[in-house]
Amino acid sequence: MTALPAPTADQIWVWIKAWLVIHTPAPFQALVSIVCIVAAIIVVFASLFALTVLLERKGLGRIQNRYGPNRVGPCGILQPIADAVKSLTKEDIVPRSADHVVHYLAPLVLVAASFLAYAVLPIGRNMTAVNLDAGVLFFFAIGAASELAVFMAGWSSRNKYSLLGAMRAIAQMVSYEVPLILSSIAVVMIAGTLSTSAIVHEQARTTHGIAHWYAFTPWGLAGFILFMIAATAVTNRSPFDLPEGESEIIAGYFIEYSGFKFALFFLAEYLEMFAVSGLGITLFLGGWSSPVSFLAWIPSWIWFFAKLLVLICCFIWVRGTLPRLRMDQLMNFAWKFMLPMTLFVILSAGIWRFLPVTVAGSAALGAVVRWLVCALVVLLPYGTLARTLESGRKIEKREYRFAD
Amino acid sequence: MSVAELERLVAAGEDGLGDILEVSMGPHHPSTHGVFRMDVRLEGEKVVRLKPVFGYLHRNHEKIAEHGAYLAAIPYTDRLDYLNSMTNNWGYVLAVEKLAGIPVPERAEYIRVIVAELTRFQNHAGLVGFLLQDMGASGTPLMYAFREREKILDLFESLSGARMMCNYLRFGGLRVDCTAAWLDEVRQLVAGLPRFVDEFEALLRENEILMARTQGVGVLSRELAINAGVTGPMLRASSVNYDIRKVDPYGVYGRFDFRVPLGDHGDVYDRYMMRILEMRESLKILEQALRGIPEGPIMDPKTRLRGLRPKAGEAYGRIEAPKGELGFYLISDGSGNPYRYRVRPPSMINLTILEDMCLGRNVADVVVILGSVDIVLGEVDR
Amino acid sequence: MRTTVPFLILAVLTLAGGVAAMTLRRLVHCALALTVSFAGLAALYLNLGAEFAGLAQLLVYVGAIAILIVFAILLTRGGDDKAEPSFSPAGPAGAVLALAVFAVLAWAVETSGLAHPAAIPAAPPEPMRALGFALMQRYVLPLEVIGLMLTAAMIGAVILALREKRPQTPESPRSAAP
Amino acid sequence: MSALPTVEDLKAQIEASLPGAAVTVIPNGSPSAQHSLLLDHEHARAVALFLRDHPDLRLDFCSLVTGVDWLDTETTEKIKVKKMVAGPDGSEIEQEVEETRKMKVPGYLEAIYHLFSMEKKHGPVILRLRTANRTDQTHVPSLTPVWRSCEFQEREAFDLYGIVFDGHPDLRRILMWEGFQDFPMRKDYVPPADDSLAPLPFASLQRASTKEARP
Amino acid sequence: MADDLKELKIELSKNGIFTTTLEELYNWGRKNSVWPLTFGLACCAIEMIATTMARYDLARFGAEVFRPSPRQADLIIVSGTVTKKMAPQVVRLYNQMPEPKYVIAMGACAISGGPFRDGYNVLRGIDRYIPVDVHIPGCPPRPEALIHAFMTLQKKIDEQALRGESRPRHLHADAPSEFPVPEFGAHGLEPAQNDEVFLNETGNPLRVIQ
Amino acid sequence: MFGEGILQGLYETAKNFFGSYVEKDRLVTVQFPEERRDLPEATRQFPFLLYDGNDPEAGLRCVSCQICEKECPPQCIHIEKSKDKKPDFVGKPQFYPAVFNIDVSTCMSCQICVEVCPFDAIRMDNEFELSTSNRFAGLLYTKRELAKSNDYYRKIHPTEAAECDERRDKEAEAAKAKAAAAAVAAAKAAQAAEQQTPPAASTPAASASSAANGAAPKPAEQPAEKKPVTQ
Amino acid sequence: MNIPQHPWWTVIALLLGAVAFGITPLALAWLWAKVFSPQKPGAEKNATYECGLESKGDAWIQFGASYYLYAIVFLVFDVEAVFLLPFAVAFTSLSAGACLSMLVFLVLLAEGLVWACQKGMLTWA
Repeated sequence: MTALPAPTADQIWVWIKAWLVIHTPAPFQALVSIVCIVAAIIVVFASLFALTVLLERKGLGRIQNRYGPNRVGPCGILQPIADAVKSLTKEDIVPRSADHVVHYLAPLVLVAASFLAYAVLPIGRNMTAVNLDAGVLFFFAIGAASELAVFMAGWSSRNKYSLLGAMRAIAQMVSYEVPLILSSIAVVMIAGTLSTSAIVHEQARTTHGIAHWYAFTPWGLAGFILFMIAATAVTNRSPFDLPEGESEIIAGYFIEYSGFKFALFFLAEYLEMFAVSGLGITLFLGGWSSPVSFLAWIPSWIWFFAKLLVLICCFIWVRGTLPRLRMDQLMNFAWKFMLPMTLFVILSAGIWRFLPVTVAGSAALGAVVRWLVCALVVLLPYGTLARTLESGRKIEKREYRFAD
Repeated sequence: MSVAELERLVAAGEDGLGDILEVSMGPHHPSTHGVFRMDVRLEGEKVVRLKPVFGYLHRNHEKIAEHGAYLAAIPYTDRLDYLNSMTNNWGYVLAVEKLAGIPVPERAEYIRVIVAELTRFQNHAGLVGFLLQDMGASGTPLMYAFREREKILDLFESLSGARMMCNYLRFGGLRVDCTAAWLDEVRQLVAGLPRFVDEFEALLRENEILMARTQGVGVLSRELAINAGVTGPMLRASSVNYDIRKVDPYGVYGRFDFRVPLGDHGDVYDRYMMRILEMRESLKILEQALRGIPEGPIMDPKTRLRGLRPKAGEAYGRIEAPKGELGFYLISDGSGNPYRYRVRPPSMINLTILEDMCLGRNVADVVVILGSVDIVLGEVDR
Repeated sequence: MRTTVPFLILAVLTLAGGVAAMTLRRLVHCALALTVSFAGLAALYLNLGAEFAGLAQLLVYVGAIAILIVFAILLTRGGDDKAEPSFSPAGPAGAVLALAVFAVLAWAVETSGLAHPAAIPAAPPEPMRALGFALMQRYVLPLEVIGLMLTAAMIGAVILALREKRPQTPESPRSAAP
Repeated sequence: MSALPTVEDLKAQIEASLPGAAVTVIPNGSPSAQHSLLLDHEHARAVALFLRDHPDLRLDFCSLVTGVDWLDTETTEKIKVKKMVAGPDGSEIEQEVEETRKMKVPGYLEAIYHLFSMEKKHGPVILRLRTANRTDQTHVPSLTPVWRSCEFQEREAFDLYGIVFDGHPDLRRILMWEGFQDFPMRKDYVPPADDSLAPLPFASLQRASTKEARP
Repeated sequence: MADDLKELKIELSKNGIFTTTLEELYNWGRKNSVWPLTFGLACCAIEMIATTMARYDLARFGAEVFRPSPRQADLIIVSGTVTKKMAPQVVRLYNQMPEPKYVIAMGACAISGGPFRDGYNVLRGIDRYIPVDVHIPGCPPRPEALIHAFMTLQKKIDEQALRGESRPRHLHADAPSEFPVPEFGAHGLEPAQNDEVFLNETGNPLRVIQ
Repeated sequence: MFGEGILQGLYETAKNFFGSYVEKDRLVTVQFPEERRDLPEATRQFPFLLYDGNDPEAGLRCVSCQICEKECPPQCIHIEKSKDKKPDFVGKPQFYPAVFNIDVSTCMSCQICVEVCPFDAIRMDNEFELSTSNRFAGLLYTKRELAKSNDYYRKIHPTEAAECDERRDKEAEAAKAKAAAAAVAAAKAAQAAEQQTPPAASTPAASASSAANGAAPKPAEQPAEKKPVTQ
Repeated sequence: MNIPQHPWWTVIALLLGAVAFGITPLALAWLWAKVFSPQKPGAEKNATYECGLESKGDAWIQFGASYYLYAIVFLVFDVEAVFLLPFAVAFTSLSAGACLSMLVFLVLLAEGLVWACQKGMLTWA
């Protein structure tokens, strides 16, 4: 260790870690460094989970004209702790006919997979746990494990509803993983790298004080929206929460889980949501960078978490509003709308690169032309696909007649 | 893998449909609206058979009523369709009035209309909320519906003393008169309710997910609806113009100007919209009733409540309850308690065609279709 | 040591997964064990510094193939069927086949330059980018062929499935039987 | 509401169109004046179809089906019987003696159908079907094939009264569980002994849950 | 109640501060995170739903997490008439809940059969088969009454000891955690009650008066 | 079809979310138990027995006529008549309930007992915080728990109580007048008989029918009485 | 850092940490059950939940084929994505011709998808 980074607000966590590392004996420095990273990720995101659960319950409450939990501790902030204590001391039931080993492993696999995804998320400047060259690919590869975990949970419970839930879950996750990957490929194309830190650095550049976020381009915006829709589906959030569709299959794949194992499912579900939102931020919303240069003084990690919080709020908002889709509609939506749309987003991103930056010597005109063309490449198929999505069944606004 | 095994697999592949999963949905299920059960056979998620099973709330209403006095049955009718005690009361007292030939003062008839239409409004609002809950809308529409329902229940409480089990109507009139202040409160509420219906419609009427989930789902043809004795908004969604308030006007319904909305498709969306449109029509009736309510007694002083002994005979009285035709059939043998007391429960009979609507559809559709039937187990099982 | 200890661990894991996949009695367990084996293989790639290959292995095998296998099991025999005893008549034949494949592979590796460490070229500074260039320039034709094959595979699957799709009566004869 | 013929006219119409059908008018003494028609078993379904499909009647909507239990009744009547009694002189003479005779009128179960028309918007027409007795001959023809709406209600009458509807597609218990053996809505049903109200805090609350119907 | 408290205090001092804090934490966690089972039977269920709705908002107590699966629920609110046809299912659901589990009998019907207790198919109180923690009279009880009952339950939880003989049932290794499910007989449920559960205040089984 | 319906819905919920911070209508929670809504006067929960004066035993209005016991639909009232009699508010000797139990675990709060009571002796309470873990003793209300004073009644049902008090005052006055008249009549029989109209409509039996007839207010219909000099 | 650090050590540590994060509370819960609140399994309690009824028939049944098709199509697109990724990384420096060949690759697959769509195979049964 040659020098500590400057202990600015931006780099405070990096500085603390470095400080800890240089004050440990040399043989343990690597270990301390790793432990720091791992502990930080686990502590931060586990507490974010607690916070989000509370936020969701209170936010839904507000949407529904009520308060939500507000009696446990000041304003109800201790509610998640009470829930944790309760879950810890709850009896653990494993159904007799269940496959005990798989039943036990499923939540662990799910939690492990959810945590692993954070390894490649840059949560601040110089704050990526593992700067892999193929970071984005790593993220998706890890995501594959959660599908299996869900299947393990649903199948091993040997309950009809849980099996239905598991089948739903896999079909859904599998179908939406494709658009999720494809929409991020558009970003990879333009950024020219799979490394998450590099992608963020790419977006942190500014022109005229405005950052180069990919969400500020037509294909990026479309890609972001598609990405977030797919992310909602992959993480089983409303309106894609079919695998645990309470009104139909009771509690879905974790119907037979009790005690803390159930809490782990809950945790993993939220962790996945954070992770995939984090990736969305990294890919499209400039990661830890500020959108305009005059706000660059705000520490990078605050930017990241602020964006994450906004996305979480959107998830809650959507959950508070929309009814759930049906399985066939969900699948149709994935294969007949999302997938073609992401392909067009890739096309649009390709065109974006090949279009000249200046047209007739004017950069402004060039920008406008580029914008329009790329937007059209996305919007036209959107119009047609939206129309033909339900071509088999006519969905329409209706007028009603009255008899006197 | 042996060849025989492979052949077996190929054969299974030819078969291709997979096994039939027999699931019982209910009696404890979040969206069976109580202790209702459907024995469902699923192929994947497709329903290939569905048998409704009920009786889990069969609490012997009819037997108890046959053992009690005519008056004592009124609080029990509250608990039939426990969301709509006022209309249940009305159905019963109408039957008794027919059986014993009891006249009802005009003011009482007006108040009956007011409470019945308020009841209809809150039932429909609640139903729409529950229906969307079944579609997975995480409670928000239900919360809004109950927000308004509470306002109506407050009025019921200050009128009759109870929120749900009003026990308010009496044969020959009402238990207590309403005050002018109460009527003013109703007027105020009725003025505010359209805003709620607007909000409700804005929230979800044109929502693509809702339309996709409900349009073309659970289609009930006109002919089947009539033959199966389906009544209420469900019947009208199948474009049958049959509303007892129009066809066989009871009380003072003949005096009000209102329309009967009709659906053309007979699917869940139409049933959903029937409720919303009927809420608006109810508000119209309420406005007229509140304008036209006369002064006067609410009860003929000659009417005997305690110890009523109608002449031997029988009578069938029916009203348009929020869920359909609610009828009460009474046989008197001249004694102080009915010899036969029978309820025609609309939601039970509307369930007859549940299987017809659900076959070939998805599990998720089943709960939505069931939700659109609008059942209350207290009435189905009695 | 640094390279061999992890290698050994991973190799054992992979092999254990494979053996478990062959011997476990419940088919779903076998599939899960196979997944462990896949994951172990991916980890081996990663251990060798082949980041892309390792992650792609995870993505495709753990993410897709494993799911496919699991589905296949559930589609054909439900979940509870026990696997047959380890030695079916086809067992020895399988063993012979496996040996043959191993022999061919061993021969190929031994005769190629890869067997000799000196021949391994240094990894390019940006392996992914280099891979992309190679794919899009030198191997563009194979790529298109792969595309065609994938399409063909999809069409084949659809055709197979299409045969199974037949008019369905609400009460199929099988469900009528008790 | 379009005009509906009176029950007498209906009876005449039915008997004219369906030769052999025996229809009895059962008058109703209450102010509601809803009189009903008693049908015979053989022609019940034909009559139902006639009522449903007749272009002027179109009673397409069977609103209510219910069972009623009429208990065995004992009527006592005094009749004059000529009897040979011992005369004062020891010989037998014929003499009119007044004698009270107990007549046991067998009870029966009754299924009652209330018909309306959705097309013509009139009603009700009330049909009655009676079983021969309450014990072993409790069959009546089912009208479910004519009106689907009878399906559950006939099942209910079967469940609670034990009326067996011949021709019903799925006659099972509907409200009580399979394996329940009684017909609880019958007037003489007595709940099992262990089913008393106890242990309530005060014993006199033992109400007439087991009591007979009041006369 | 006072005796219980005293006993509790003595017990606490015996076990030292560690148990005390642990017990407090345990009770605090349990009482503030009571997740009810989504389970409604009849009229009272509507008032139960109303309690969770905006006007009354049971969520303030952290109890709006209605879990549809008994595995994840802590509390079963028996809200409405338990019929004989339904009783086995209720008992089974209760059995399938993990410990610690609580029962609120909401409304007259759940307590005693209420107005319907004369019915041939009505169970005269769910406490014949499962132990009930809190009874709420009313037909149906107002939402406020349910909140009050909920607070009563919270208080009850709060007063439970972790150690000692007075500790609640679920902490006793030999106390049953599931109760026999009654069976459908030819005329009624068999048995008509569970003598181990249906006790009077003195802890003696209540016999059915023949 | 392009998602505008979804956006509209999102707008509605957002309006409610932000509205909940500013608008009373969008945050309707009443934070029971700290906040309570005023119960409407008509609210009924369980019956209680009214007594006049300060002594719940002596002032109890119930005369143990057992009409409510008979009419109670769920049969949750249990009355045992006393052997002796005690004078009621008009001084007439009446029976009183030796035992008066109400099983609130069965009561359906239908108010029929109140309707049929000819003596204004039973009324509906609005107390609802009654949850208990004591199944039997906790839910069986005896005479001691049921007896509540007229002041309490005035507090929870002011209008109804005022009406009731007025009626009873009249009855008491009439009875007093009658007694006085009887006393006077004993002295000067002929003169007094002309002046006094017997208050026929105010006998308990008559008010019974009034209560049964839907408690229709009818004091106005009562024959105007000459106010006798009292006190 | 002066110590050579393979990035995968962090990943492995994170994996271990995550598993520990999952196992620790489970162990605590187990400990709690051991010390205070004994596990009480029972015939009824550990039976399969099915809406309050006894579960009839096995849940592990043969499933319909519709799921399988989706898995295959997913596999195809997963593989496609794997080929797309290196292309995407190199995209900025690729010639238009190379991009066109990738377009052909994509179009081939898209065509297959459209064909499957038209055959109605992607309509959930």
